[in-house]
Amino acid sequence: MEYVIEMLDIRKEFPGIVANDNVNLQVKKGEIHALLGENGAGKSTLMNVLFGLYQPEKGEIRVRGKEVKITDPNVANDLGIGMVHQHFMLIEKFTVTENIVLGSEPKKMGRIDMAKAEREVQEISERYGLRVDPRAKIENISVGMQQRVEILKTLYRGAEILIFDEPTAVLTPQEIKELMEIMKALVSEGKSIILITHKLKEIMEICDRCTVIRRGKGIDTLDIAKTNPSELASLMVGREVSFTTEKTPAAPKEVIFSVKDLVVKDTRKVDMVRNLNLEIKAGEIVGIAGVDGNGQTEFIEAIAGLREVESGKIYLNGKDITDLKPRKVTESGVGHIPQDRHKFGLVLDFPIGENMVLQTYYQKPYAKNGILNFKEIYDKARKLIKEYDVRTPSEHTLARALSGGNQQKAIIGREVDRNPDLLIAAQPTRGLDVGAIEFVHQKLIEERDSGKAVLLLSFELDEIMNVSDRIAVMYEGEIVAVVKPEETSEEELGLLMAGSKRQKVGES
Amino acid sequence: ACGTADDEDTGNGGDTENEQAEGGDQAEEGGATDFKVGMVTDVGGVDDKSFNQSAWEGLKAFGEEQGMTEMEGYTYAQSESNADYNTNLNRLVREEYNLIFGIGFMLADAITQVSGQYPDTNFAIVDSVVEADNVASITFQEHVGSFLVGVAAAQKTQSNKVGFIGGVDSELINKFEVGFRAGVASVNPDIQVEVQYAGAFDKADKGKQIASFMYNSGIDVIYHAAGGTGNGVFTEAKDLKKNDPDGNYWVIGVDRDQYEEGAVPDTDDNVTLTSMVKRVDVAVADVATRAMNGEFPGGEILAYGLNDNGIAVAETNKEALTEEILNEVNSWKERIAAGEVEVPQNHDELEAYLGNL
Amino acid sequence: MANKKYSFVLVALISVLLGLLAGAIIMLVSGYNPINGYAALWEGAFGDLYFTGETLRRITPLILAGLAVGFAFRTGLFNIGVEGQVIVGWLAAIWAGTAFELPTLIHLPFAILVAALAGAFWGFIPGLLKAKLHVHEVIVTIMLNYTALYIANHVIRTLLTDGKDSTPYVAESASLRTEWLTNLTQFSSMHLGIIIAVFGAFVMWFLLERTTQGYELRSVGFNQHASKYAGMKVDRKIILSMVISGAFAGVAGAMEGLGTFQHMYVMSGFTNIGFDGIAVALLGGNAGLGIVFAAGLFGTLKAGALNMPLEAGVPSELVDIVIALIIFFVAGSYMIRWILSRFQKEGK
Amino acid sequence: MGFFDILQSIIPAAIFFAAPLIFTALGGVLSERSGVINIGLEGLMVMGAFVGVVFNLTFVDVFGPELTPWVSIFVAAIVSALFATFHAVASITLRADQVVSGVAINFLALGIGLFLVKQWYGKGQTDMVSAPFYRESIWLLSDIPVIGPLLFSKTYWTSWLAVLAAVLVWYMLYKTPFGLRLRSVGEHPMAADTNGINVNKMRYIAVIMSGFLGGLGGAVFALTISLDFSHATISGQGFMALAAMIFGKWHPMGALGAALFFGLAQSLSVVSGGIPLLKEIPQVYLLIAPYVLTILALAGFIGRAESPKALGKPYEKGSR
Ligand SMILES: Nc1ncnc2c1ncn2[C@@H]1O[C@H](COP(=O)(O)OP(=O)(O)OP(=O)(O)O)[C@@H](O)[C@H]1O
Ligand SMILES: Nc1ncnc2c1ncn2[C@@H]1O[C@H](COP(=O)(O)OP(=O)(O)OP(=O)(O)O)[C@@H](O)[C@H]1O
Ligand SMILES: [Mg+2]
Ligand SMILES: [Mg+2]
Repeated sequence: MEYVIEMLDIRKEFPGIVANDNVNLQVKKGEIHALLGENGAGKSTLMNVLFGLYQPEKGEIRVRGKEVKITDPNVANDLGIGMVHQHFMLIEKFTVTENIVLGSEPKKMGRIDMAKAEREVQEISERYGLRVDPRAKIENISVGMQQRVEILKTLYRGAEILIFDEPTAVLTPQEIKELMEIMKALVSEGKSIILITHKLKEIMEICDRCTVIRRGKGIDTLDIAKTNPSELASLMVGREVSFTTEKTPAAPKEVIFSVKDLVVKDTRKVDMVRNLNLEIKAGEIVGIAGVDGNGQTEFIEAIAGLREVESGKIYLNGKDITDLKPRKVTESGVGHIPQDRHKFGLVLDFPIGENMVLQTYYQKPYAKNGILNFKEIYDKARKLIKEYDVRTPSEHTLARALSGGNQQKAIIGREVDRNPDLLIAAQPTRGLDVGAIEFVHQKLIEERDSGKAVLLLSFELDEIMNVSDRIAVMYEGEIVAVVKPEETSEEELGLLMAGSKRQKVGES
Repeated sequence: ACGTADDEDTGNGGDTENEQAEGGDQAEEGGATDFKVGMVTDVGGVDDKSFNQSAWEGLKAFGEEQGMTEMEGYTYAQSESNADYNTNLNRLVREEYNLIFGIGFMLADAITQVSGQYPDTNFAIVDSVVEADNVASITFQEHVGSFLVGVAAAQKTQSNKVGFIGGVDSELINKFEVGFRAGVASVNPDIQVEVQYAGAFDKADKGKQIASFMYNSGIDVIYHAAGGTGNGVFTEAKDLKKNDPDGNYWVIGVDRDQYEEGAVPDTDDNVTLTSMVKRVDVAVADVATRAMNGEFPGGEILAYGLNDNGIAVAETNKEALTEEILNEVNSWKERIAAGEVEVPQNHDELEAYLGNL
Repeated sequence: MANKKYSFVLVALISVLLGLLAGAIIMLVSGYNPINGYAALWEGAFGDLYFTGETLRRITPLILAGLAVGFAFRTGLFNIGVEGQVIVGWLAAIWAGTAFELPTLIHLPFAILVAALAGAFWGFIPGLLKAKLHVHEVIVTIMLNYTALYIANHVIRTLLTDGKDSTPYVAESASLRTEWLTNLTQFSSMHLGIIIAVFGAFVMWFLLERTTQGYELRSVGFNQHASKYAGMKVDRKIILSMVISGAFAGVAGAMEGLGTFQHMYVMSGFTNIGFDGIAVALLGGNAGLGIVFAAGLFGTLKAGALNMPLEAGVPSELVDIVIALIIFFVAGSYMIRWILSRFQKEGK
Repeated sequence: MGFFDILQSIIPAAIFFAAPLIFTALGGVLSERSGVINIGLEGLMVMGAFVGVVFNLTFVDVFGPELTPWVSIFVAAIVSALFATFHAVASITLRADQVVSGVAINFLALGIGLFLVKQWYGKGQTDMVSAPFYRESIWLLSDIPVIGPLLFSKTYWTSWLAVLAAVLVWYMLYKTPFGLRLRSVGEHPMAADTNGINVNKMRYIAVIMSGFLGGLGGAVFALTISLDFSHATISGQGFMALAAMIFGKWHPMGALGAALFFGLAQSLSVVSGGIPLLKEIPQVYLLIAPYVLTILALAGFIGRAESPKALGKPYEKGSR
């Protein structure tokens, strides 16, 4: 069998860490090859080596049997390798078309032939079923749409070998389904795909083979047909992993948190949350299900004091916390694991230790009379790092240098440790590996069991179904239904999220 | 500066030896070989085309005449900022210069301090007054010179509108303004004088804008006392003259004879009507000579003016500065010399002066 | 950690040496003797106690201006307006130093405080505009430099004097000069300000690295969103940062007013202290101690430069070239680091 | 003075004042759009003014009065472009802090300029050039009523070259592949890199072009306004150009407008000084007016300007 890609004995070091330790990867033509590994295992690094963004210290790369030196992405492009990066490589101020044609623009008399470019984009997008608006600006389109643009970029360049680095982490279930179809279509055209994902279900569904790496070392390559999720998971983590979250039935007590007729506008002054009502009791996890863009973000930002409330009330422990400043909200007993961890969750240029007290630095014992006590701060940091298994060379390492999963664990540690009465967890497991997901879920449940109210926002139905005690479905800024996970199904939730129930209400 | 100066020195070295010896006899303290004289420039530097340069030329002429070597017998220290004055003065004191000039009113405070600390060294300050026994204060009657160029401007203007552009609004520059206005009014009180200060000595662009506005509003003679800002005034005048050779666009230069600056290239025209020349070189050489001869005018305020050639009205542009104008200027010169006219020096005196016309 | 600091010092030293070497080459090429040139430079900076005093005096405001620029930088703000803040600080110090009669123990701190407040106010304006209206601080501070210059000249001529070009001297009780320092340094204009400046560097370090305010300022400098999420008042921090930065600059002005010059005069141009402060801050890595050293280097070169034409006939502009080259080498220390790391690797 | 006369005093003066700032600000736009901060604009202008004047003085006999100023500004632009490679090497290849490197450029330009003037002329400033630019009337256009006399009669060709340059830069940035790539590099260099664009090469080109334009600005200043070169020739214009660039929101047309605004504010203050009614107002208000006006304009209606996203960050492949 012919390999289109062979990466042999690849070694890549970063200061203080060996990200790839003699890893091998062989991809056959026409297959979807999964690359599996924990957070920070070195998957993205390996792919960046293949794409020419990193130069390996050692190793050999062969494309279609020929040894090549991929010195920069241009070479990769020429070899027919395209990559959809984990963090999108899109220029927000540019349009979809500009992003796609950038670097190989159609020209007419020295200027960009924008009409032709748009036509071409339209053509490929129709051919592969990747609907986009060629003239929209990236900053104005959804994440799913942005991902299509990324895929179009590679196709526009005629890529034959496509690398997808965690493409599904940011997509809604519907979008994921569409993406799978697209991948299948691509493979049927003879293209080869390397897919990185933490979702074993996806691997089982569409991949042909799977290479597992652990802590920078290549562990094994398996045929998907001859394996199962738990084998994959234990190979990758190095121990047994349980998939269904173990939890006892909830024992909800008094109402801790309630929202009455909340209305919130977004920056463009459009109502995003409309007359929303919700209650959460002590000792329960309420999951918010819904398609991205139905006001979830605005809802959470309003609770956290990051966004102004138009009308309505928010109560915590019977106290009105509507429109309090973020500091006051926090002090009233709200913990918040933000959706966008790089933007809100961390100061990436601070050491991880200082990030651990981002909400509490001004309180005793971390500060007295306005003077910081670094001993206390770093003692705390060390404790949290240990307790939450944050993998970092030291507490003095900049947060920026940590892998996404570890950054997330640090935030969770920080927020949970403050012992809030209400814990808001917005997409807490996005991009995390199965081991880490298990850990996060456990923490959420522990919080619940110690009598806290937990508000979980997730676009993953699995997560919502597994972790929540009650599920509130959000559609167009309203809670359109509250159901119990054991009394519903993914299908029903899907319908609710699509707004079909609301339509029924409207008709009757 | 250094390269050329050195060449000249070696060229002259041989035949001036005698003169040096002669000068030495007259000196009171030791021989002339011991007499060392230095100057400290203000931030303009020795090549500012203005009084620093002029002072240095005077000192150099003096030194060469006495057969001294540059950097040994006579020298200058350049200041890059106001914070350098003290250091530079001290530097020269330490190298045992007998007489040290501070060029420019900005050095007044530094001279005050250093002269107090070193009573055995003689100092001279140009353009300001420092009261100390070992300091000679060299001032110029800029107001008088400005008065005379004001007379010339009044004679020259056809629109009965003239202008004055100052650098920074300050006592010294006010003296130029006041003298000029008095001179203009003395000839014809109905002539309008438009006055603007650019706020800086280094804004040629603003100088040009002001000049552009002035000429455009009918002013035909502009007197500038604005250093580099004045460059813009010349540029504007030459530009207008080039486009309109028959038009009246005159500039009166300051400090030196700015005739060269006024030449309109590729034509015979020159927009420099005259210049208010301030002979710092004459004053510096004079004080240096007197000091060498043991007649240092310590504690005195020397006001160089018309009589001692300290102030002059440039007559280079014969064509523009006609006989008639020159006669008028000279007649005022005589009246001033005779004490018939007391030229005002500040705004209050100007008010009074204009009131009496 | 220690290794890192050691390598920073090494890199800085190599940069300075390379800069001086380049200067020597230029001197050679233009026909000057570089040994004489540098001897004159050294002589002019530290030749005797007098020159040492003058050099230290020159370094003083540079440190504070560097701190001002550096402090704002650490909060993500570019304060090109230190120049203007120095001017208003100077002016205010003179006012406080001339308009009151108080015992030294009160007068001097009071005058410095007034200068700091004036500088702070001049920093407050761009801070406020940035925080509330998102106006770019770079433009506002550039504009405020000119505004400060012209207003100061006006105030000197109308409010502080009666049409004069320079103000009276500050009262003895508000002066930073002391007899013993003056005598010790053979009548140099050195004054106590250097202590204040070094203390200022300590204050900056302490404020930024050890206090909750500093934590917030740094946090806002890196990530405004996360800071807001963490309950910090981002707007206020931006203003505070500019205010503190301006206060440092104001104190730099006080050094000139109460120390070096003892008065103020109508200025025909900028002092350049603020602009040099930008170079100093960046050379010093925007950190207190680094700024002290950078100002030391900068001030020494500038002071020594004055002596070069006099003793070696080398134009002082050459020193500007040398300074620029040193800045380039420090800035481009990536190359030096790279070469060093090669050596270290081979050494292993 | 009639209204039209006042306009006649304000507008042409605003334009010649603005022209050097326009060129230089455009240079700033190019550099910063590619992600490289350029506070060395002042130094680039100094270099341009220095070379422009020296070349003019030296070669006036070779090229004659008509051609010399043109050749001079061109040579000045080329030399400044080469000079800007210092900034490029330091801030792009050596990943120096871009602000530091810009500051060094400012020191270096003045140092080199004055040092060489001393070496060559033996004094601190050059003579005045004998072949500067002169105002001219532009055929046909100057005959248009009202705007003809205001804009096209007695104007410098270089002023119109500045306006043309703004249009060209705009066209290049927003209509050509080169411009798209240049902007992409300043927004998200890694994205550009993955699209096969050589980030550092683009940045080099942008910085060098900014040197070209900055040099042009300085030379045009010297050959239309100061006519000589000394330490005082360029005194803050580079920073004003920087302000114009930001004021203009890093857009070529914005920079053009901002530079004209500065020119207008400045010439308004000059004209106000000559209006009898305003005579009583202390000079200081007129002196600070242009600067205060700028601040007010910014605060009042220009509002937030977003800098290119990757501005100031050296690009390191694969850094996070
Ligand atoms: N540019 C870099 N500089 C320093 N360290 C890096 C860099 N890129 C990655 N690393 C480190 O290399 C290791 C591997 O990172 P990589 O991004 O390849 O992991 P991953 O397998 O893609 O993880 P995830 O599933 O979270 O995406 C991590 O420890 C990471 O912190
Ligand atoms: N700030 C963010 N905004 C939006 N999406 C994000 C953000 N951070 C991460 N994501 C998404 O979450 C997913 C997982 O990212 P993660 O943070 O694990 O990656 P990372 O930071 O590259 O770390 P590593 O690859 O080293 O694990 C990615 O697909 C990414 O697009
Ligand atoms: Mg990854
Ligand atoms: Mg990750």
